Amino acid sequence: MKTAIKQEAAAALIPEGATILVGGFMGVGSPHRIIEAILARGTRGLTVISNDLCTPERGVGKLVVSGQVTRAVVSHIGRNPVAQQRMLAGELEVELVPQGTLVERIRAGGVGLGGVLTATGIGTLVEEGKQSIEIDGRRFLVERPIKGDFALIACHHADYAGNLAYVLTAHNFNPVMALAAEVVIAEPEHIVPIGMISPDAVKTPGVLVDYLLERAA
Amino acid sequence: MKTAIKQEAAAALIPEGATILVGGFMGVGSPHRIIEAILARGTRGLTVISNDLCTPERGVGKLVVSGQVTRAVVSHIGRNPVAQQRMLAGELEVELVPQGTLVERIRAGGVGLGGVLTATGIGTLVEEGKQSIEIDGRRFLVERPIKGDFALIACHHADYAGNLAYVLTAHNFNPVMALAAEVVIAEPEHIVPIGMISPDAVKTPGVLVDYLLERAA
Amino acid sequence: MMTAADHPAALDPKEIIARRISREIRAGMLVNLGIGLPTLVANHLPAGANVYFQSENGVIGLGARPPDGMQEASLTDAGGAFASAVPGAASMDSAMSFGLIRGGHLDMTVLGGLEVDERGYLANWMVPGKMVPGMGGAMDLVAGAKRVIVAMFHTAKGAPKIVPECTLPLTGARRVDLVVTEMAVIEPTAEGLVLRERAPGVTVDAIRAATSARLVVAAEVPEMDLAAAAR
Amino acid sequence: MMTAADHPAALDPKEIIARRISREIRAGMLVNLGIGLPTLVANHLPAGANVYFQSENGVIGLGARPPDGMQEASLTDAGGAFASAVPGAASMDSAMSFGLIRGGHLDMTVLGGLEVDERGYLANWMVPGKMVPGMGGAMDLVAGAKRVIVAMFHTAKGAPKIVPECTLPLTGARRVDLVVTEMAVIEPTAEGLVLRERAPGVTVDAIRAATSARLVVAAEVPEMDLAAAAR
Repeated sequence: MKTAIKQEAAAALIPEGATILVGGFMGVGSPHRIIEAILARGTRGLTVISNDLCTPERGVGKLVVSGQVTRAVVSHIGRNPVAQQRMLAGELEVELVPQGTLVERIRAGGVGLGGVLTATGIGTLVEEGKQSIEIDGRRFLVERPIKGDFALIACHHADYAGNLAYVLTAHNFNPVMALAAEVVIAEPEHIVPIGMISPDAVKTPGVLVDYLLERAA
Repeated sequence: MKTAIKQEAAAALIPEGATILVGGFMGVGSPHRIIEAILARGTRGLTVISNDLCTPERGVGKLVVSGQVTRAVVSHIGRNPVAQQRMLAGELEVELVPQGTLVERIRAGGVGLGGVLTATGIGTLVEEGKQSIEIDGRRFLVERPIKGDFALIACHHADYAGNLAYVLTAHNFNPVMALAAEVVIAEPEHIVPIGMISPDAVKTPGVLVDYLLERAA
Repeated sequence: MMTAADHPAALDPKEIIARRISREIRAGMLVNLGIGLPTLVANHLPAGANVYFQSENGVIGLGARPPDGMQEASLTDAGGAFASAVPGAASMDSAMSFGLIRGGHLDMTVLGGLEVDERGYLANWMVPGKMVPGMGGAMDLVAGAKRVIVAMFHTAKGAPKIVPECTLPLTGARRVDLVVTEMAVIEPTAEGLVLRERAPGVTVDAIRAATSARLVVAAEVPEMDLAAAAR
Repeated sequence: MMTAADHPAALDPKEIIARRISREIRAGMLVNLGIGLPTLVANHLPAGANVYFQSENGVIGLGARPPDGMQEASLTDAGGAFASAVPGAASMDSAMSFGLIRGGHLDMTVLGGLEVDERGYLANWMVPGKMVPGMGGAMDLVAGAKRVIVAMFHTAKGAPKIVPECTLPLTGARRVDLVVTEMAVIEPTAEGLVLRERAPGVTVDAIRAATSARLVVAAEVPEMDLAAAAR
């Protein structure tokens, strides 16, 4: 049984300098209430691992604008000119990772694999400084697993066992990130009693979830 | 739109010597009607990749008893003394693979990864003859991807777009195997009109499925 | 009845590209359309074409933009814009979505381009020091899709985009399958860039003049057929 | 009221092992029980213990065996036997199930054993030339679970199973966390196999006599507390 916590309490769990995995794709399926609470709290020095940096007005993009993000590991900076400007000026460290490689690296961290062997990025800048390995005559990059201190997950509904269900394109990185952090905080739109979610509809089992955010007021 | 075919037609697609991925765990979630049809047709020289060899009276175990299986790649021979006897006598070639490694190898084949980097099997017989790689001071086995000519998938229900949904412990290897074969044949218990399965309940998208078996009579 | 296709010269350059690429799509295909120009391709498929569009943010069966007031916040395309889904659609997480792309399950991707070179290599994700948005899914699409089609204008501010060797960072070291511009259809092959088709009214000389790469040109280069959509 | 626990000498050897291991389980844990002897552990948890059992064939929240006539063909345990599931259960495919095991999300696994040696290594999956059923999920469990507890009889046909070095093929090169037999609780450590507890009425000498491995033995070895179940 999980007890739902307030967004301020969720933000208070996250110390300065933490590495946070944040679900979402251009803000769709992002934990917006937790992000607002981190913004309000002003936690600094964060490393954000996320698909993109959204826009200056939305999602993790706001944490970039507020200067709380020191480092970002993303596939795309989104439509966030502030992020682009700070990145080119060297004020924001950005590691760009192909989207499929990014999600596989997080999955590898979450399911205990030593890394990811992929053809994506071979012959490009992505290859620089990386080990590669030949298997059956084809060359693959060895990409490192990624783990975070916290995973901030958005979902459509949860139950009080912590089981999570997602809808449509709001799945994106969330189910994979829920595997790959020390502490998993889920922000559901709705919380239903245990037994209301079919076992087959659960995409993140409750045993992975440490904290459940109260539903929106 | 997929047209549902009869089990005899499904079996007729599979030539002698084919490599078939067969879903199921001790026969639960196995495509029993397709297996029966292969048995009736007598297709020989098959390589079976499956979690286990079930029992002599059930599932892929029957194809071992009938002598149609030349080679098996499994995590366990199940409760199949016939398989054990033929294996020890050298009449059936069996590659034993740790269950988690087996499913990851099939997934790697299905999602285009060069292999799997895993700690499972380090220091055991599983390591013999295999490449290993050191990452951040830890050693991992490099396990090869697995693909099949055919994947024989059991599911609870399908629609005529080929979308598949699974229930409870009958998921097991099926969703992963559906990614990793040239030809995917799905055996649903029920087939519903397109639009009846929520996009969120689809665990194998129809684009992966080549043939749909008629529902059971 | 006369249609726009009967007067291709009247077509917008983007329309020429989109219309020509739509003819590469066959029934039953799973197709990914990049953001921007490639998206227009979908407009040229007849209803009931039995083509599934994938949006790499997690849906197969992407549909048209929904009308105002009918948007759903959790259903968007890869550009983050509201989308719809067709009956028979499937949603999935990014691991599955990119698993399909990287595992060779995607029949075709249509991507924008900054440069294509004589090796058939594509550069489309950054201009060092200026525009570094990130590769998003482009490198995965180039590495994994069965067919990669580049949809781009033939030149940028008068400068050729089809060049001897890319000057911009590559998106992948895979030879793309087809390049379609408002002037030409070019197929990268082991023998080089083969000029397959001309846009209606465009001469081979005009194409050569707008291309800095060496082109392999047959005696006769047919005009693009822009009439029919997906068969 | 007297209970069986007050007369542990009357307990079946299997019951001693199961009862003692049940005391290792804490509220909120995700626990995987191997087929056979380990399964008995579940019988000793009080109702409402808030422990989730995983069955590696794809369910978290495995429940008791269902009564005749109430079985569901698609809900079975890792031995293939009919099972039930508790409210709040989650089902999943084998990739996710083993992802949880290998990713360190499983708090405890209880496995049977053929041999454990002074390094704390376990052999439990084959007897060359005789019994080669396959490792199933055992190697993944040994490599990935946070705690590995071995549940086995102390000897087999009189021969010690706790040995200087395993003679049978290893299940993994990871030191297991605890070995529980009907005679003793032994903890493999960097300093060797430490005898932690004796079964009620069993002497240290008797344990030594039934063990071919060197044991680290403190001056006083307490008796197992078999009274209470999961706290």
